[in-house]
Amino acid sequence: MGTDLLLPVVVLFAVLVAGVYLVQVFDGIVASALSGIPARDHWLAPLRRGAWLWLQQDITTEHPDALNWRLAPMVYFTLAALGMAVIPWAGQVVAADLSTGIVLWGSVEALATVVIFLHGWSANAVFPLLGAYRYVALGLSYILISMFVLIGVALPAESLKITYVVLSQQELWNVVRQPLGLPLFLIVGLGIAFWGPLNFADSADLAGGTAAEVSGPHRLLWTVARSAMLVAFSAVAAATFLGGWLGPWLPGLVWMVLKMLLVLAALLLLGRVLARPAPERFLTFAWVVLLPLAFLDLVWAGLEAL
Amino acid sequence: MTVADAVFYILAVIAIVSGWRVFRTDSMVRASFLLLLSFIAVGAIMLLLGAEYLGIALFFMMAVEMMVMALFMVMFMMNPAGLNPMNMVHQPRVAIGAGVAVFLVLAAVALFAQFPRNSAPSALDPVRSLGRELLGDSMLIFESAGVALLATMIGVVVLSGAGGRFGASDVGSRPPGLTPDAAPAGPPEQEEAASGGGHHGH
Amino acid sequence: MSWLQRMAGEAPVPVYVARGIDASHDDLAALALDANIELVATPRHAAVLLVVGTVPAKFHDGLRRLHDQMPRPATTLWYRSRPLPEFDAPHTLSKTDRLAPTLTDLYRTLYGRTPQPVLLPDRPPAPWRGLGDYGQGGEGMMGGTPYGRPMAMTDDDLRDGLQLDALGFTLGPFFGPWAPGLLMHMSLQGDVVQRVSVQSPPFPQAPPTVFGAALRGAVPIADLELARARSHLFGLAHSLETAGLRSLALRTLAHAARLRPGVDIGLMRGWLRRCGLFASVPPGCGQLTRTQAIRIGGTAARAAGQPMDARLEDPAYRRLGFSVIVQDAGDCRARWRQWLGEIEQSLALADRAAGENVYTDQTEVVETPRGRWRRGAGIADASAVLEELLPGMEWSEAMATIASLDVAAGEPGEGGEP
Amino acid sequence: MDLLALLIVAVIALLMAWLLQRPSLRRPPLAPYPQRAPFLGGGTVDSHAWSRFHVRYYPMTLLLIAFEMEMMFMYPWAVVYVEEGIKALAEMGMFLAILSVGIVYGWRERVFRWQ
Repeated sequence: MGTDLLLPVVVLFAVLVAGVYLVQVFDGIVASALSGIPARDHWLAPLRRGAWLWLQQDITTEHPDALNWRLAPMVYFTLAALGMAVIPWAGQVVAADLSTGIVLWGSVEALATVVIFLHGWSANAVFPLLGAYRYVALGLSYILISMFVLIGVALPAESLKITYVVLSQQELWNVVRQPLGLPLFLIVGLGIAFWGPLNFADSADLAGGTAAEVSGPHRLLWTVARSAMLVAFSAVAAATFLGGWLGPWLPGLVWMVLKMLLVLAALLLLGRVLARPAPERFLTFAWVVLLPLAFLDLVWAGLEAL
Repeated sequence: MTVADAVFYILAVIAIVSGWRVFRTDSMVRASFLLLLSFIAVGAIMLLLGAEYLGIALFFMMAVEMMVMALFMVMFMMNPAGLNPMNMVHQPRVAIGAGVAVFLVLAAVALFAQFPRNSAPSALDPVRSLGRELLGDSMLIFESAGVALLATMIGVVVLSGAGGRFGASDVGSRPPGLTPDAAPAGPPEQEEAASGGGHHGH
Repeated sequence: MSWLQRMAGEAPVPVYVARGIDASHDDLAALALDANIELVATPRHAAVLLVVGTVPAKFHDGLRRLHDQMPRPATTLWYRSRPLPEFDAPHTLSKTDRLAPTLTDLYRTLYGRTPQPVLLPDRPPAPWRGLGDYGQGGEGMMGGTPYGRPMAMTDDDLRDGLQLDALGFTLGPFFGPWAPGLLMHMSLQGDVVQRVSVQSPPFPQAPPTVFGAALRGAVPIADLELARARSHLFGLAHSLETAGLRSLALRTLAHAARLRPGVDIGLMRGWLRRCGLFASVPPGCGQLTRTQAIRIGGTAARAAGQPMDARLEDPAYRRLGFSVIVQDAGDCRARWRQWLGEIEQSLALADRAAGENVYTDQTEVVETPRGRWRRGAGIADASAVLEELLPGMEWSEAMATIASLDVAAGEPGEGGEP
Repeated sequence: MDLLALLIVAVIALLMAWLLQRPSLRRPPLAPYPQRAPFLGGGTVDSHAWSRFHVRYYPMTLLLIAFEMEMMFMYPWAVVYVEEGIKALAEMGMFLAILSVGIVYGWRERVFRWQ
């Protein structure tokens, strides 16, 4: 029992920590490639920024909901870790091989909405509050799309267990078999980590939104937690659409990590080349265009599985 | 006592304490999410009981539901963050009496009833059997649930949609007065005043 | 100094800029393009407060507020600005080329110094301790000032009869997404702007010096048009930043920094279209009426179908074959398109004018990037238009609209007027 | 076993997140009032930000709850879909068709726009 439990948990946290660091590094590389401003050192930059935030004073607002103000980033980070707990890193290496892994990921998305709302609400300041309410509308809309898409991948696997979803892709990866799935799921990923064009919670027009009043270690944790959510999402996407650990020559874990990095790179690139739509516009788009597309994806997956 | 027992007792305490705090906090947002915490603890207990689907589905559903409830509670309540303390308890004596009575009945059931002792077969896959049930005996119930949910959706749209294909939904309706014989509440409607009409024609 | 502090000191300098009167766009653009500097959106994310230009006395308290809101350790640099009297040994600077290095030096040595204490009195905004039944400062449901602030009160809503609480606040004069000096009181229901009143208009912005020179005598049209293109590029960069595209905004600023006559910006037009800036706001967002458009003038008027352009009155421009570009929608998208179109036109004109060495032939009036400028007169402030335009808008649309409009008064800068 | 792993992951993650906030045993003194004032570019607020916030997506949230309730039936369905074959397809097709009527109706009544 000892090693069965220890190995996957160690792998999980190693991937999480390394992933968070790599998200920051990649994002810096993408940013300087796009803006044409060479940065000094991409690999040290996140550590330097982290050191600065770690040493900075942590200010609260005048009368915050102090408990939730502290708790929200912690829980957001924990949700990301829990989402990764159901991900198989290689054939047998999985922390919690729940028979309802896909549903667990769905509830991570739903709880993330609550936590992001709480983070904005508890500051008791105008911009965080606007960011929080804005996120709720969008966060709730992503959930349905994500459910449709993930039920689509569960059909050929005949199970909600992510290990079986990976195994069902032995002949053909879901990204080919269900061509609409991954693009839709990537939108969900940008959404729940409120990254780039779907950064509705911490947007520039709100001077940082829910993070506008946050400084010091608190901001460090919030940034880390957002990156962690992106990492967790990329793990789910790699397992459900890119065949997880399956692949020739290399060990399963290496394949899994490579696929995660691919998804991360795509997300980070998308995050910096697309403009943030007005939230209302995107809400309508999500329900009127994306939801029917997700429905279509499910029908496609269903017909294909029979 | 095994780890599972210890976890059960901790979860039970969390469920009860957070459920009680729902009524003792002044903030609507805190009240909603304390209730969510209580449900999460119950969901985790369901996981301990082996109901893997229902437990996690409870997290899922309750997260969304409590989030929406928080939106509405903040919108409806004066003083939603409880900046000024208030009493959230109404008719406490009756409530306490009813609560104690229900607790005693349930506790008696728990202590004295004979529960079957056969545990679930280890090969049972609850999700799969639930799926078979939906496609088998319970199909009619399942499809009726679909119709009921459709009715819910239409009701929601009719009641809460402010504008539709045929224009704003409050056109031609006037809210009742706040006191008997008082003028209708809400902003005066100009075209009605101009036509000299009161409530006729509605 | 610990190794952690040394490491933190190597990070790019997080700077919050408080822009005063005559804060130069070019200085700030150069700062944004510096790899060692990061301009941040709120003082909570900053380590250095950079005050640029003169801050009038009525805004000193606003500046103190910004200063106090910064997490410690933090410091302040006064660039071409007079420090507040509270500062004993202020860091001041007037040389442009030293700006980024000075900021970096200040930041590197941040941990050794004792931080400046807060400037405003350490008092709650309203007295509350010990008042009310529970000592929280309030009484009843909505009364009193619990924890030092009153509660939000009910107010009318533009959308429906539902009277929920309105959030009121004054925003500015150092709010990054707005023109410096603009101070507005806003009232919000949910995320919809209900009422706006301009408490103080933006600081007058001097048009680039070449436009002032054009009123004194003939200047090369190439210079004039390059300055115009650069100014419009700054506007586009600002809109991109508001839409969350910081990298592309910086790329636009980099374009502006190395603008030459005849440069083809087709590539830029391509990625501007693909990045979805135009699709980010609904059509009709921030649409100006005819009167409003004429009142603001310049590109905003041309984007609303008004062919107002002082260049038409210049024979030299006519000889170059100048014709006015107009859009008809008059909304945010049209203004962005207008900027883009005028940038292309200006670069083409500059190319032609540089080749033929054409000078302006009209010194009575000149078309600045902000609008028509007649000799002896300024360009009138049009910020009152925002009061009519913003109510009813959702917040992000309101911010996009503000970013697409230049409403500041234009005043002759140093040596602008004869 | 799986649940134990979940518990362990949650505890470790919470601990990591807590440590990342640089906790101190002594409660740090509150920052002075002017430092804690909300950021408004030098401006001030009239009131607490907590208020009866008038969101514009009420119908959307209610519709979502109904739809989500229905989606929870789909997870068990997905598991037995392949083995039940056409029957599952037909049944779920009917179920989703009923509910799509709700969505289409909502769309026609414009509830997916904010009001």
